[in-house]
Amino acid sequence: MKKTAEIVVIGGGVIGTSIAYFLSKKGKKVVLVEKDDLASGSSGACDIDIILQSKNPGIHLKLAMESAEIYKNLTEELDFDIEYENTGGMILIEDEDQLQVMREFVKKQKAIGLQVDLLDFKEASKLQKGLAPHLVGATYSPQDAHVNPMSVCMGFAMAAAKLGAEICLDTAVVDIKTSKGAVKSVVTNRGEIETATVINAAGVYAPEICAMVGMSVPIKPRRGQIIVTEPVPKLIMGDVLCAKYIVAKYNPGIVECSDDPETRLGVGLSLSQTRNGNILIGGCREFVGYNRSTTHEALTTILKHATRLVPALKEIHAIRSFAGLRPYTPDGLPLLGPVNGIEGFIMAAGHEGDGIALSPITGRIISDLITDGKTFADISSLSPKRFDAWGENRFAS
Amino acid sequence: MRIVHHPILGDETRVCNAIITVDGRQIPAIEGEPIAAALLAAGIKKFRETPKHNKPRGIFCAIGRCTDCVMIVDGIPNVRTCITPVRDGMIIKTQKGLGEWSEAR
Amino acid sequence: MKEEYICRCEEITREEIERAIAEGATTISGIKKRTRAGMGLCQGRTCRRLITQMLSKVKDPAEITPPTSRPPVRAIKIGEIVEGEED
Amino acid sequence: MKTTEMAIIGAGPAGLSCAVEAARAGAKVTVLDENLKPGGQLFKQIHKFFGSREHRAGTRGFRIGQQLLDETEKLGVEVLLNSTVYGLYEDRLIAYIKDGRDHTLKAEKIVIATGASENALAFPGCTLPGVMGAGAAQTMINVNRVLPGEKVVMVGSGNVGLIVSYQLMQAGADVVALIEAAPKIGGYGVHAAKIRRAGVPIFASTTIKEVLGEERVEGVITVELDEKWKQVNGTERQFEADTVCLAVGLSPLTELAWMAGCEFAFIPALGGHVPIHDRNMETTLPGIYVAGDVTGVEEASSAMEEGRLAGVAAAESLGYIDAQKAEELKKEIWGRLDALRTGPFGEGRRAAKFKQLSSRRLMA
Amino acid sequence: MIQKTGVIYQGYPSEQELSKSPGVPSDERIKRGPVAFIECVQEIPCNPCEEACPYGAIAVGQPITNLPRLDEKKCVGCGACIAKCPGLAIFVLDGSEQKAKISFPHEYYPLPQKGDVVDCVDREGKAIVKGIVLKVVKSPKYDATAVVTVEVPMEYIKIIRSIKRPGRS
Repeated sequence: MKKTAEIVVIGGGVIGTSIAYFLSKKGKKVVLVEKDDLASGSSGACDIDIILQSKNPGIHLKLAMESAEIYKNLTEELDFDIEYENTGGMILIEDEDQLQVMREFVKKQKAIGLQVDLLDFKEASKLQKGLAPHLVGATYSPQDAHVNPMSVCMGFAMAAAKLGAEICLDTAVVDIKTSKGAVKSVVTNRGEIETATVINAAGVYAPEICAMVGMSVPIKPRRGQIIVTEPVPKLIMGDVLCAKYIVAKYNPGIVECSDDPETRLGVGLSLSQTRNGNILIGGCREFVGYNRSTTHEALTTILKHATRLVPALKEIHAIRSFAGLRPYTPDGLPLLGPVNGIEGFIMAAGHEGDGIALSPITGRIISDLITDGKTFADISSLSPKRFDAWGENRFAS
Repeated sequence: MRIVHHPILGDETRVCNAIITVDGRQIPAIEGEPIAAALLAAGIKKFRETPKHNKPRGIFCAIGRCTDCVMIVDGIPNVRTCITPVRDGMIIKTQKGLGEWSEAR
Repeated sequence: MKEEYICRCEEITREEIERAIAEGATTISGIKKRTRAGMGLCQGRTCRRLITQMLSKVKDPAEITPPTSRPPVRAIKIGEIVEGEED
Repeated sequence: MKTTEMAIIGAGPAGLSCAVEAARAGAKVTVLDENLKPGGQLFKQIHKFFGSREHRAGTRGFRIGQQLLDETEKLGVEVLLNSTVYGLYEDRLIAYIKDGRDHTLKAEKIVIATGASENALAFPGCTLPGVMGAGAAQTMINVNRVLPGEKVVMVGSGNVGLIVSYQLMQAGADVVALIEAAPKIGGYGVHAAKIRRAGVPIFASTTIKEVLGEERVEGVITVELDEKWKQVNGTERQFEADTVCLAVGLSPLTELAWMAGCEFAFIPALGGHVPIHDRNMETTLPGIYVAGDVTGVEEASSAMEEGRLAGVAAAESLGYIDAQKAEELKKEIWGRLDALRTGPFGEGRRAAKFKQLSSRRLMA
Repeated sequence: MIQKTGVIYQGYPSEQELSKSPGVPSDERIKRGPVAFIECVQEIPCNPCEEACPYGAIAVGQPITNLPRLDEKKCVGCGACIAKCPGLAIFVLDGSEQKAKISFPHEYYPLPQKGDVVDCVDREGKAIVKGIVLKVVKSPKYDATAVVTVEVPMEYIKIIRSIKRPGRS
């Protein structure tokens, strides 16, 4: 059966559901299609952190801060418990070199308006019990927070549905039809949907969707592995990262070619505790295609790193591990907005590990762009058009 | 209750050679038997209270899978008593919710 | 009448699971995401079959497969995992 | 990392039988088991087994366990106890914990013989202390020699429910009732007859409506079911009891096989999704075998035969048995397996097993 | 409660099922002296009874799911099969004298003693009549299964199958 929609959103993760919600709020008639279930990709296989202080000072941090503002009242707005908690967070620093880097990082972040401070070991230990004595300090920001990413997806989707959006699960997009350089319809395994606007929020699968309109984007899956512990009484104060995490995140080149598994796997600490008491211990960053298996090497390497920084974890039981694929982009920034050459085709993908943090703001930006043609800030640096040359080069090679 | 006489297995030959302390009460036990067995032998059926609704729980699967029988053993919560062997002098506490970590640990 | 718990670890009742199915969950992980059933200490090893039975009212049981199986299949003390074998 | 020719996960009847066959042929075998004692569930089976002489019929289960242990010891099989396998990774890498340390083991052939676990049942009051698996109660009375309660309501009339009822009485408890949701008794009549003449009433088409008590089981209210499995009001019965045992079937413990990436078939008669295997017990992944209840729930005798089969096949493919000899051995074992899968109780399993064996061909 | 008769409903074989069973001897044979009475009416894969009989009076053959067939001419009622049957389904009946003698397997603690007056029960566990324990045989060959013989009035020869568990009212 053929149906029509004002806008079709592809992808039922934190990005797609957020966009569906914000568009519905503006009165748009949205159909969201998801090939599996809500939160089945990266949004269901990630940590729970909304961390501001890990973001590069600049547009990245600015968006994260705007997003954090929306999160504060999102539970009420959606009338859905997304398990939001303003926990604060810290980045552990192991040596003088790291301290040097973090000092600079903090200075720039402060300039943008983030509340963040450098703590010495004693001050850090007061906030977080069980730290290893060799640490030299930590940065701390009271603005970091937690949510349950799956609940965020559910909350956005259900709120969107209440506003009239249609959420189609188990619905895979198989083709996008265009005519005279403009989107005409989206073909799914359950039928065709006529539309003039389609939003590609397919995360790591965004390149597949782009290929349907003959477009190429430099998004690639970057695997992260996370270990889950048994629920325990409150042990982790908020989000606890390590300075190495920041290095691993922004310097993919350094990580790949090392002999040391910790460096090669891009291991950096990411600790947080859910409302139920489970501690999530991450993580690593590997380019292994779409392989979502976990590995013994990553399990032991991540846990060794984590227990070196927070020895108290040793007494706790691990109950599960999982792997998720982050949609990596070469400059660490998502692709947001229209593309050249295909009218009505809008990108909203490539958030790598920041999808949760940037979910609400992405929904707002995309809905602004569609209804008003502009948004609150200059997001030209996020435009997919910045990679046009990349695409051409790629086709040339 | 311990089974002293048994038509197939014969009479019990082991003797209680350990004392464990459960919520402050000392009970006799056999080294190496699962903690849960020693508790049942002493008539203790409630091992913990659940986190959400504070409901009592005891032994359910006895093979370490269901995790219903977890208690705080020597200061560590979530210890599966059905597969953890008794050692003399163990301190065991009924686990309330997620339990608490003993500072002494 | 007492509650009828399906997921013993997370204390999730039959009603809650039925609601999740009504909301569109058709897989065990779909139920898990919506209710937390199967996310507890035992990782769904006790309730999985009961949930499968409930789901089989809306889906062919042959297609209801367990969520992806990942190590560790038993709760393992982290201190033991990091204590590697001696070479 | 440790290496071996053949790693067997699980030292129950299937795993030990497999080890014996393969080691006898000359293979280097390592058996891993998470328990302190090998034997799997055999040591709680204090009744005499059915079957024929080759199945050691008429011998009590725990004695069969001891015999198997003696054989493995004589053959020099390495049995790693207290070794919890927690992962089976790519490239046949087994990760396990032993003596408080992480270990890895790489094997040319892996046999998954992890057995099965008891199914749960939900009803109001199902989480009260005193409600437990029948197998759990059996472990308590026969292995740990502790009585979990004195007045028991047994749920389920399969062989497990019938046998454990009997053994609870042998241990000194009373079984006040055995209830069964189906309209007829599921297990062997001879097991039912034992507990009937001991005075245990069996109520068919009956389920639990509610278990009474706040802190522990104090009583049980049962209710009858109509042909559509709906509760019939007014048919309630109340029993004074301190224990409820659930014997509502077993499910294969297939996690490691899923993790390894084996293909599965859905066969309800065997307990749901079961790994597809061929007549050598090899799964769809070359070098990975399954044996015993993990392939579909049956009983100890067939588990032992499947273990032997896997042992012979793996030893053959390692080059320790020539093709002709292996063929003879396998034929004998299949003959015994087929015999176990005959009669009104066996035919269903035989058909189910046939379906499982054909699944690979269907897939191809 | 169970309405329908038969082993799958009652948990023990009905008169009709027993009358058709090849393991059940004729009334005439029971009157002549001790003889095995095999209450095995389902085709289960099991044959230790066949090997247990030193006189070759019990045959299962192939396939092993065949019901055990009693040759009542060969059977002398020695009772060697009683403790061998994993299903505890073989009894020895002796109707040759004034009172009936019934031998059955017993695996509960404590064992009754010779001379005890005990409550004898039917297949449903109902106490029907008092009986006297004539014999309690234990043997290493029986592996913890005792064979108990009780004496009851003749009319109960096909009814009494066990005794009340000791200490139970």
